[in-house]
Amino acid sequence: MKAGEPEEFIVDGRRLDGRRVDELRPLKIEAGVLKRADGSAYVEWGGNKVLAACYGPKEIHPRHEANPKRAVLRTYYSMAPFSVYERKRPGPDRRSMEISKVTRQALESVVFTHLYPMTAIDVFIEILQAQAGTRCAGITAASVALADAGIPMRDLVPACAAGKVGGHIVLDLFDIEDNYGEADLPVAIVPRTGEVCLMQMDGNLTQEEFEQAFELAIKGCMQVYEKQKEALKKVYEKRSEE
Amino acid sequence: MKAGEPEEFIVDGRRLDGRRVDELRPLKIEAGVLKRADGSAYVEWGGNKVLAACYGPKEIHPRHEANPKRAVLRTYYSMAPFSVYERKRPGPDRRSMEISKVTRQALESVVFTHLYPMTAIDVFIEILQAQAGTRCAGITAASVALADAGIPMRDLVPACAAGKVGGHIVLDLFDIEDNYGEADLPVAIVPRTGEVCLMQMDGNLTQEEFEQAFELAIKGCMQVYEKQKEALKKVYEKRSEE
Amino acid sequence: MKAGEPEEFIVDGRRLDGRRVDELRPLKIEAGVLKRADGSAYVEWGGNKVLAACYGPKEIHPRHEANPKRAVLRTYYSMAPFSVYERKRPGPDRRSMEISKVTRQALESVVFTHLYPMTAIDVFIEILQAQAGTRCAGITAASVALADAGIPMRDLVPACAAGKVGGHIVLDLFDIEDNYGEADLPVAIVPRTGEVCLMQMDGNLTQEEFEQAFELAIKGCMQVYEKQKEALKKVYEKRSEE
Amino acid sequence: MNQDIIADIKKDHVEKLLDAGKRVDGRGFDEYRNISVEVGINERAEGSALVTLGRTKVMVGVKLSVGMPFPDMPDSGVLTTNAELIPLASPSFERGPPDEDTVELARVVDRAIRESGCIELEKLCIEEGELVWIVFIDLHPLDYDGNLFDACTLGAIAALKNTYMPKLEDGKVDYKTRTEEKLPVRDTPVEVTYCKIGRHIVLDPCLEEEEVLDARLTVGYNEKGEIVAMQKGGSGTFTKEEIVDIVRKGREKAEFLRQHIPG
Amino acid sequence: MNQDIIADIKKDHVEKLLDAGKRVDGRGFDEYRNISVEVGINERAEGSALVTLGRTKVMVGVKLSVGMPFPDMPDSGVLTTNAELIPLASPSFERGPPDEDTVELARVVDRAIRESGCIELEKLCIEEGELVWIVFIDLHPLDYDGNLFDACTLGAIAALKNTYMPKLEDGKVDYKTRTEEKLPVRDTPVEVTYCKIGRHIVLDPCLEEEEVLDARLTVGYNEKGEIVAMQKGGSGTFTKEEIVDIVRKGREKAEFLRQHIPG
Amino acid sequence: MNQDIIADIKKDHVEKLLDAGKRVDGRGFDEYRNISVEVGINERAEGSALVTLGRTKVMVGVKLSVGMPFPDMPDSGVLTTNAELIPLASPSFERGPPDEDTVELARVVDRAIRESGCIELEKLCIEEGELVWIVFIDLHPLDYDGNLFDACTLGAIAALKNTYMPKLEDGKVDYKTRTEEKLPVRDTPVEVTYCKIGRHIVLDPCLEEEEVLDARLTVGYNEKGEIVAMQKGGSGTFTKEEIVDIVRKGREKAEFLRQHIPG
Repeated sequence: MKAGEPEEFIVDGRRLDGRRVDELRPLKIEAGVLKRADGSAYVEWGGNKVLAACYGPKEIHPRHEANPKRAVLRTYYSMAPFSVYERKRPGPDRRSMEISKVTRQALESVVFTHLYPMTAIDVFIEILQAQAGTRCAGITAASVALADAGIPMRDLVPACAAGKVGGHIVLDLFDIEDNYGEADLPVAIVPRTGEVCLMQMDGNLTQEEFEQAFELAIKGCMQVYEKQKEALKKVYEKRSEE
Repeated sequence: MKAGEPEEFIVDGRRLDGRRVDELRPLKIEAGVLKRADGSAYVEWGGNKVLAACYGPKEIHPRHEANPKRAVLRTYYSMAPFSVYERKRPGPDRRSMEISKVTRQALESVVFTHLYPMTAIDVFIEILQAQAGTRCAGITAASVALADAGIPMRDLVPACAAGKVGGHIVLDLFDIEDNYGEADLPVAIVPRTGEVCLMQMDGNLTQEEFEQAFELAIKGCMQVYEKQKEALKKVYEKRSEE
Repeated sequence: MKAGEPEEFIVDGRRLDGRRVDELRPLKIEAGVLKRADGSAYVEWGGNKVLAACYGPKEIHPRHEANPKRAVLRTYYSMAPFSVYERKRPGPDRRSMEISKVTRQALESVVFTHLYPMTAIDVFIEILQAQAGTRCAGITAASVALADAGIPMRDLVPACAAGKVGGHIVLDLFDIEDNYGEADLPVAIVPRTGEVCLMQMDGNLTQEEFEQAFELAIKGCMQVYEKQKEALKKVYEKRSEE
Repeated sequence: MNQDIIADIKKDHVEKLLDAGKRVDGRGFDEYRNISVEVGINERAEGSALVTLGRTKVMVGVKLSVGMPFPDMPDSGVLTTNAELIPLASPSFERGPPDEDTVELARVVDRAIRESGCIELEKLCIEEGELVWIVFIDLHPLDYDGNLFDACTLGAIAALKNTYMPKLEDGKVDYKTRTEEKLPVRDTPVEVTYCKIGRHIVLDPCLEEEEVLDARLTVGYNEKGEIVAMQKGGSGTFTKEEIVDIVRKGREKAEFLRQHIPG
Repeated sequence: MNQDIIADIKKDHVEKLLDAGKRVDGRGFDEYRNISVEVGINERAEGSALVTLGRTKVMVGVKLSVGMPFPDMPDSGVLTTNAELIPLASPSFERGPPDEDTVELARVVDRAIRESGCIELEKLCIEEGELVWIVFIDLHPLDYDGNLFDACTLGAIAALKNTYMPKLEDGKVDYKTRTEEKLPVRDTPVEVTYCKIGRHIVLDPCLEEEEVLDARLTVGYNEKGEIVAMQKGGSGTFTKEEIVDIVRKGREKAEFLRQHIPG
Repeated sequence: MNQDIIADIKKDHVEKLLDAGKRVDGRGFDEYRNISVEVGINERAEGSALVTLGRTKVMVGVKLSVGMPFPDMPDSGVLTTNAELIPLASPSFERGPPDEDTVELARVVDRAIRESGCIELEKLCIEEGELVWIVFIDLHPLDYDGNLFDACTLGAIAALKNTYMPKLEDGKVDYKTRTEEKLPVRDTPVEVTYCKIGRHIVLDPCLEEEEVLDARLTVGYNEKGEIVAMQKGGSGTFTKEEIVDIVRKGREKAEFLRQHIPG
């Protein structure tokens, strides 16, 4: 047992933070929060605080990276030095490089990049405060920022993890569950079609547990999707009022 | 009190190195000291030994950094590993990056960069031996090197610091005064017009002290200016003799 | 005496690994071992295991590095992290930078680079297992890889070291001799003309010892040359059979 | 090339407005944009602040860690100020190692904090010569519309005054347990930035003004009104009188800024 | 631009073949290429393996060293997995610091090794909180023809099972003396990769297939058949059913792969 | 493209002069340019030298510091040689991390110093296995007109022979107090460089010659005239006889160089 590991993860059907096994942490999404960016979103998801900004379509530098058939989508996931308990040194590490890559691939599945050949669309995800699940929060924020920037997409991309803690399959792990649990399974989907555009897993799951967790994560994504749509509706209303 | 701090900075009107409060350290400037550079200067100022070299106007790489309206002035301040007591690791650090920037801005105020569009003018400042005040010595050397290279300028740029040590406002701090003193105020000017093109300060000064130190630094600059002109006169004479 | 240093290097005319003073370690060369590379070679030389691959002539990036009069030959010597007892951190160090340079210069003396202006020819040397003499093994492999890629050359470049251990001039030092011996003299030649295209030395040799070791190294190169030719013959035969 | 022509046109526009006594955003020459300072907004940082200065938005986090003191200050804590100009905040910010603008920002903010002696570093010694507290100030602009110097210095001191010491056990920091004890802070330095555009001197440049300014002067003041830091920027110059004047009138602006710090 | 047109033509070609039930190299949709695994092929590494998967060739070296444990795991050895995509192995690999493909490869292989708990890290403590064994796994592709995930994971576990502990003297490693003792390894995780091209799902993509795939799914299994790692790649998507199906049928492929590990 | 044509013309010019028995600067084939060596010219360095070789000017600084010995040499000081080709010294030198020319220069100078055993490293042990002196030699060309190898090696040994030990207190160096004790140096290695242009072999190439040389051979000698280092450069070749001849005649040139070291 690792230092700090709790004896039980679920007591009387409630998790350590009071949630039920299939319950999301409190989620708040706001679109259009930054002035300079072409599109932006702020996500507060449990103890996660995440900003995403989108710039583009725009000229691409260096020129030889341009693609004559479609826009190049570039995503950068980054953590603020003060976003975690132990100060993080600035600059990309291996974890953030991997997350940037899978985030980009998830978003590429919905963005109509062929409409903007020879350009770049940049998406920046900044984790201001972390409490496990930041990649899902980041993808969730990023697709709202893209929509806020008016980038044509066939759908938004909500993301949510499920996992296994103390033998139970639960939705949306928070940090203690993530650190001491048995498995984490982040998933992102294209809600209109049900396609899966991001899928990772580490830990230990039987086939049955996997299928159960996968199903649960997809349900979580659908809840996140509703919040994304609300946020965009709100910002459109606000803008049309202005 | 820091280890090594002197009890008194001024005894009987004399500073620890024997100078009066408004006296410069011995200053020697020589122009045209390097063969490869288009222009160069060597400055010995108290315990500071500084070389500056100018290359340009010349083709600029990478091309996209070129400016169609003026030459790009680039300045690089750098300290030799053996220029300080504790060996300095080669390569730029944060301090030298800041000094390079303020040096460039000071020189930009006098160089007629619009005469050489699409080119670069590079100025390299190398601190061979340091005893406080190296940024002023570097700017002083750099503007002589520019003149030696025949770069058109509306004036030279002399630089000099004043500061506060042991409660006294003094000119041109040397290392002990710099380490244990209360304030350092480096200034560079355009002598013909009296304009101020570099100004930094750290420490603690009242408004009155500030005004006094500022005035003193400007007077110091004017003394440095005379030495700069002498050095250039000497090298022109020497060259016309050759 | 360094820790681990043997008392004697040669007993009854035999070296610590059983060889005579003028005897090479077992040497095996195979050409055409990789599928992706345009040319390749594998060298097993005593405890050294070395792969070389050649790509080119090919387009050069960045474009401004292209030479309108000849191909640019680029060589990269690199050691796998597990090639030495103490794990080597990935990435070039000072030693491998120097070896890359002298390797390139040795190969440039034989490759008809003027036949392919504006292109690059890349040679990669990967040390998979090291037991002293890896630069000679690398050059030996590299010139076979170039030939295997069909790059026109006026000759192959065999390389071999001689040195001094325990007062004796010996051929082809292995690791214990290299670590505790008195001198190491790696040489590469152009066999058809006898020209010397690589020559380095560190240690301590009198003029007489130097001449003796130099002569011995050249003889070693000629033995290596035979193995190189055999390897190429074998791969051509194999290919014409296919 | 177009960039440069646009720059000229912009400069011309801003300057003509100033000639007519107007600023691009309608402010008085000597007026700050709207300021708000929120503190304690980050649960992972020991201290934090979110500063809004017009449309400029800056987050500052203070983290505490422990380590060796500097050899020449064996009984003193260590202060480290760092800035990141993340491209999320502006199209002109680039990824990669800190460039000279990033470094200058960090160093100029650091100067006011350090030279004012506002952090009682001598109280941050745990074991002389062996273990001291290290104070990391991270300046993190989120939305860039000019004058990061003033916004970041304000955020830094606001965050420092809001910093709680974490628990220390066996020489290791337990970040999850925050004590009641606050970081000892005894002064409230702030920085005030004026810029010169043509012949005009204006306070708190917004981005549109920064892009066309000739020269910039930032002055840091402690609570007593003493000058603790200065930095001139830009390729243009000031007259001696302009500088003395800016330093004088900046003092009351510093007092004004200070009133926005909560607590 | 030609590159992109060629890519389209290639994709069209590969997909049409699949529509006709054929793969570019004649394999069945659910078939691995020829596999060979040699171990103990490097005398400097404590453990090593050379994996050939069709024309893909990967060398894996395991080196042991000693160092400090992580503060939160004071009685546990440390595992570090590193990959290098050296340009010797492919014209598409570039020199320089690890790019995102290199990092992903290292991390996905690491995931199966780490999450399966195959290395008994708790047995690698030398002195609690002070000194533990550090296990370096270096993934070193030599010839790249697709599917590095499966080849490297297979090489990594084969090399680990073939790793001998070096001698330890006074807290220092004597690399020249190898003990009889083997690295304690209790499980044999492997990874299985399927890819989706158009509407087809095929096992073990070769390079020609990788270059045109829509999506990729890698699943790691331990000896019991439990899932220990997953990674989806590519800009395309899978349906839920496709994923569940891949995860199910991958299990027996894992068993098949495992049989190729010597000893 | 012009660069290459100019290079050809230059080479043709230099070679035709040599055919006529003349060098570009009028020297004999076997003649060094004017040499001067000043020592003790830097007050911050424990040892220093300024070498002028024709128009080439090189500063060398020796700094001493303390640190851990190498594990396999627990009772021996450590030597580190570093070069910086600062762009101040030549338009062909670029900023940034050391390139291969910089690294080669540092390593070839280091070779003569190290292999001659001139520094009595065994006397630089302070506490076996714990603390030893580290000798930093920094090669710092200021004006580049060819043949940095010979100039830098000469500067390095001159600076080393002029190096005073700083005071050591409680395992820390007090750089401000220099003792009377000198760094123990027992030999005076130097390096001699010849180059081949066409069929001619000339000593001490100036820049104009370096730019067109076919091959270069640098040989280091100790005081006894033994060879301690060699490095061939350039894309051309030497015959066996040329090399043997250069190594023989370089020996007396080494003696000549040595006479220029003060003290």
